[in-house]
Amino acid sequence: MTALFWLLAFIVLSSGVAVVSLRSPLNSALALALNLLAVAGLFAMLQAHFLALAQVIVYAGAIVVLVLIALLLLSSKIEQHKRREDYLAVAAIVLGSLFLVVLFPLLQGALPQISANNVQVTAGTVAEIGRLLFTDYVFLFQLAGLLILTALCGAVMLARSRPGQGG
Amino acid sequence: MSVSYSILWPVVFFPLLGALFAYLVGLKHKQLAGWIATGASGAALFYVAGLTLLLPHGRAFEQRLFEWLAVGDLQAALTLRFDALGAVMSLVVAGVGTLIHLYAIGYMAGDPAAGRFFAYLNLFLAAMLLLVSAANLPVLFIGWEGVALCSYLLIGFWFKKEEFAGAANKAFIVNRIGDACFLLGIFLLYLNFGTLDFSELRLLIERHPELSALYGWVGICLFIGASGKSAQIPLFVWLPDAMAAPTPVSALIHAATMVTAGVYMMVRLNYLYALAPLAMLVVLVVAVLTAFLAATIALAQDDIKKVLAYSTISQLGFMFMAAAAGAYWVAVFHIITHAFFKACLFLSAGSVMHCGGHEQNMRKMGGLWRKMPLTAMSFAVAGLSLAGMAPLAGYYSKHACFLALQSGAFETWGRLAELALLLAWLTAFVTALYIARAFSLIFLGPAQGNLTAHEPPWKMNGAVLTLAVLSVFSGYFLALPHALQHYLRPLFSGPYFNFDPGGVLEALFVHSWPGLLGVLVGLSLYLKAPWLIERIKERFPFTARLFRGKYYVDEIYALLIVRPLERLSVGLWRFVDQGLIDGTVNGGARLVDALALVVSRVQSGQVRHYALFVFSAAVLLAAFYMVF
Amino acid sequence: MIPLGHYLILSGLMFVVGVVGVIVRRNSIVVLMCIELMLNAADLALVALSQAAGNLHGQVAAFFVIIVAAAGAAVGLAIIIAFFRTVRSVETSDAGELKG
Amino acid sequence: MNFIILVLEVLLAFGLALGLASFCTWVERKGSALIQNRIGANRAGAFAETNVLLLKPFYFGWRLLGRLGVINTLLCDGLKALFKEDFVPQGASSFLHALAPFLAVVPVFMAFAVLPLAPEFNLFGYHIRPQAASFYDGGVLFLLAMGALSVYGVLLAGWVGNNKFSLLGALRAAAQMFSYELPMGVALGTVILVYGTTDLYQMVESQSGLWGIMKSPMMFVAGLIFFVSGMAQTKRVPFDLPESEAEIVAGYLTEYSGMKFLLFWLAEFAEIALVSLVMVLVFFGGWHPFPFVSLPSGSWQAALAGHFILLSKVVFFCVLQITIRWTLPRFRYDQLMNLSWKGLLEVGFVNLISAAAWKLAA
Repeated sequence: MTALFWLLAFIVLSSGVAVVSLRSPLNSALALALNLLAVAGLFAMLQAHFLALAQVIVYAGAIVVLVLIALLLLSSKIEQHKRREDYLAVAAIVLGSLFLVVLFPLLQGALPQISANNVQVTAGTVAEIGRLLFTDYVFLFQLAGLLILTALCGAVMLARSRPGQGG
Repeated sequence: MSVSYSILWPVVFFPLLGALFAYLVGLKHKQLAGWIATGASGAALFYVAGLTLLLPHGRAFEQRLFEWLAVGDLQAALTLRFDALGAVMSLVVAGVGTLIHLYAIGYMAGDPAAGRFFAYLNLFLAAMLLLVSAANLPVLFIGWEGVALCSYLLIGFWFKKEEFAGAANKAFIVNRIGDACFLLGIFLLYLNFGTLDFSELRLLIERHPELSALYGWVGICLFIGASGKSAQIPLFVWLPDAMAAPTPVSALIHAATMVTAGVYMMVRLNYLYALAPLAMLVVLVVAVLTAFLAATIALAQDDIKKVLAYSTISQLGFMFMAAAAGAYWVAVFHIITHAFFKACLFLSAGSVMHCGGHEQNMRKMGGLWRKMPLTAMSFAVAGLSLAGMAPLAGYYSKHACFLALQSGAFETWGRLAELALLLAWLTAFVTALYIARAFSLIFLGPAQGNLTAHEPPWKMNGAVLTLAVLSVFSGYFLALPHALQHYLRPLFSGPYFNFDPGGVLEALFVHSWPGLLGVLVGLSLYLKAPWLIERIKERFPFTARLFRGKYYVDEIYALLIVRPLERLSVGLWRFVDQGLIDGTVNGGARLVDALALVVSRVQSGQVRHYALFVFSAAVLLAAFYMVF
Repeated sequence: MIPLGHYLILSGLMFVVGVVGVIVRRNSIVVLMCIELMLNAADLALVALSQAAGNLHGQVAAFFVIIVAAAGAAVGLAIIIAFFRTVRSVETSDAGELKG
Repeated sequence: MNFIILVLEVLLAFGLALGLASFCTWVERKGSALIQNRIGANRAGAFAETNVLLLKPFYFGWRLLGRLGVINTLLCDGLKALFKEDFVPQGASSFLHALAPFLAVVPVFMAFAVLPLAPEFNLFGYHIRPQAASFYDGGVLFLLAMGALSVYGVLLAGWVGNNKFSLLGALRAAAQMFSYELPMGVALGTVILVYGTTDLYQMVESQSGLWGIMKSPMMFVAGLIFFVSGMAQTKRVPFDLPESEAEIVAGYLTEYSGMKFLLFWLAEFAEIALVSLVMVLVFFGGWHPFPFVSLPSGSWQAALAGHFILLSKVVFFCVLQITIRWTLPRFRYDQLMNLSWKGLLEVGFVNLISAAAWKLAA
């Protein structure tokens, strides 16, 4: 179990870094997919079975594929221009480290040390999550459906090619 | 006293829904919008009728919809109450409203904005139904304002004509003046009793009869509000101008429903007025004067709708007269009969205009009797009813008014009441005179000009004829001792005016003399002896001019109020607004502009920089919370 | 058994990687991906904490995050495509039209 | 020991996928010949001879297989593909070029892991459920997840093809798979609703009386939608727009040859088998031989019989799909899209709602 965690953590981090650092956006997208799958694995380790599946179906199966399609659509027309702004990268990395350093006590020590997967009762099975979604969170759930619908319409309206415009 | 059920919301909800659908559907299907609106209004009518049948005598249904205002101690819930008075009023509003909707389908056929029109009509109906089913003053005030808003929208319906838009503005502004006083009255009541619920107010007021002076002031304030809505002196000027609206609107708003809101309010608060003789006196004087003056103005108007408008004002005076005499139910009675015959008059006038090439000047009509017999007959019947001819509806209610003045007012005010009665009789005579004049100018006599007229479509005629039948028979049946006066009895405490209509023959030959006389004189004058009128005009040029010029009230207002206000506004605009306020605002803007020039350097247009800023802020915040 | 802290630190690292990506990268599609990375980090923290707390509310929250991310990605990509139509570029540095 | 059982089960699932894919390949070759009134592959091995007496009976079998075309399709084709030149187009990453076929195959094969193949049984004191991932109860959702993942291979293949035909094919394929995943998801949602579980094993168990498809009219419709969208997911005629040779050469497969091409091919046939298997498990009674005739769980004999009953049904659906593929002409692209977005999806939603109503009423 521990080994699996370290393996997944390694994949998560390295693919995350790859997303940021790879030159080609397509490679970034593939790295992101790998990252998401690894996170899904972590979810499964945390007994969040439904969430792991949702992660694969929604994130890996839909969002990243959407990104890929957008890349394929646009890739032939994108020209890369090289304008380096290294100071930004340095600032970002410094800030990021600072962030981690600042939060480290919170992440590591301040919270009670509970072993993260010792509670079997709360396995996030489809049935359990479904029960919660349709009782306590039913209003939010409906709202989320509405949000998706709105986003769908918005996306269609935005991306629709209008006459008089190339695409 | 009242039973709580959740059955009242559809009363208001039907027309509201109708308004929504009529507007949406009306965007595409003009004709359908009318039918939807009529259906919604009819549904409301049936619902109200059902409720009325269910309502036990002397009880009320009540429904608390939701908490509307809760400020400090003021708890104004949106509560509806449906009692006998509400039932009668809603029936009239919804009934006449439905007929007018039906009529309007024919009248508005071909108008490009018919959907909007019907939406407004339904909205108006909803507001009026809310007004009459309100359980407390704030809710009544919502309906009150809603009615004003809808009348504004409808008067200005053809807003492309500047004149019409001006009329709409006038109606709205004049109503606001009244509403200010109305609100003042409400505030006074709340200040002293801490509640605005009608039944609670009734209990409290009847427990404290010693606060008569307060009631007087409250009553006067409320009456000024009512005089705005119900077009009494001094706020009646908007009503004649409001004839810019399409004729069905005139019928609905300015004859049958909206203008009765003031009277309704007074009847609703009868317990207050009963303890405020001062207010009653004011009401009586204003009402009698209004009735008489409006009737005389109507005598000299050429525009068919203006005649009817002034007639409405005059008849509203009768209603207030009855209320001021303490015979509140008679006021309601006159509201009902007046709604029928005045709506009928308006609608037949509308038919004349609609089918006669949109001519409104009566002098250019004439001889239409042959071309549109049904319309002429309806107009004649309703006109006779208005004139107070027995045994038509108008006779009964008007006769009841006279009797109420005689019996109620004499005890209180003596000679003054005598004068009032005299003026009232005179008014009744003039009423008959001007309606006879209108009828003879329009339908009888030689044809002036070349009007091509024909009978309107069945939708219009159906509504007109129904109203004509109602304005014939409704009076007799409502006047029966066990009808209206028994039904409304539980609403009023104190001495009650009992009305015995008596026999028909007696009514015809003894009591309806002012109407009979007026009609006879009018017909003979205008048909047989027009020269006599000219002579009279020559003899009394000043009076004739005064009548024709509507006593120059508009001009006086313009001189006394509007002009000075305008000058003050211009001054304020020049010096305060442009100089002081704009100067401050622009100076502030310039300051910000100068500062922004410096700060805007940060705004590089690069999302990445912004992200960096955001994240730095996040790190700072995190550090802050971790440290402290 | 893996302590909760491990998950949280992993999540924090992932988040920082995403932030750095958002700041450093110019390609708006990659920026979008980095935002997804950050959201995922948050998800991971939520799920781990939910597990530690012994109930499922955190997982439900994470589920909603996924839904919102999906909506965001759809609209975001549509915006990027619309942007590309007008500017012929997907670089965020070319979106400076409204700068002060 | 449990680990050994697990390994055996995984191997069984894997073998099933491979075997069914191979079987489908053979049916494709010979079945198409049958449909087109040809003879089809019947040469390789058909004339093999030996002088060794002991081997003679085997050679009889060998020749029979040769006549039937099995050797041709399974052995010769594979060998040929193995020895072909592995061609990577210019300017493409050879790593991604190699990755794409794997990404196409792996999710399909992984999906086999959650499929139960026979009733549980006890053997040597061990309780065994013939299902590789028997501990897992999110079966149907897992299938959907794997279906979602299988887009990657295609997209990547189109990308590394580095030409417009490949790209077009990939875009078409992605759009098509997206479009048909929705009705499939809705149909499976109906299924989950009706059975009240996402576990495939329990679904089969509850079909011991009526088969799934007979449970309600909605299940029938759901089965139909699932079958159609499943066939569309395999991207074969009549849904083979992504690789329609008359328009875009071979779509995303244009730049693939040899073993990599064969992997795509394998994925395609494994997908056929997968669709058939899910179809049988969810709608057609699984390992129960007939409606109202159920297979008891517990004994290994029953489990063995269950495998064969299941397989025979699956074979039927495989053959059915291949027959359809060789019977119908290709859709136009707009027809393809309309079928999903304006047909199946709406019907699916109405169906789902009616199923819910049915369940409420029952």
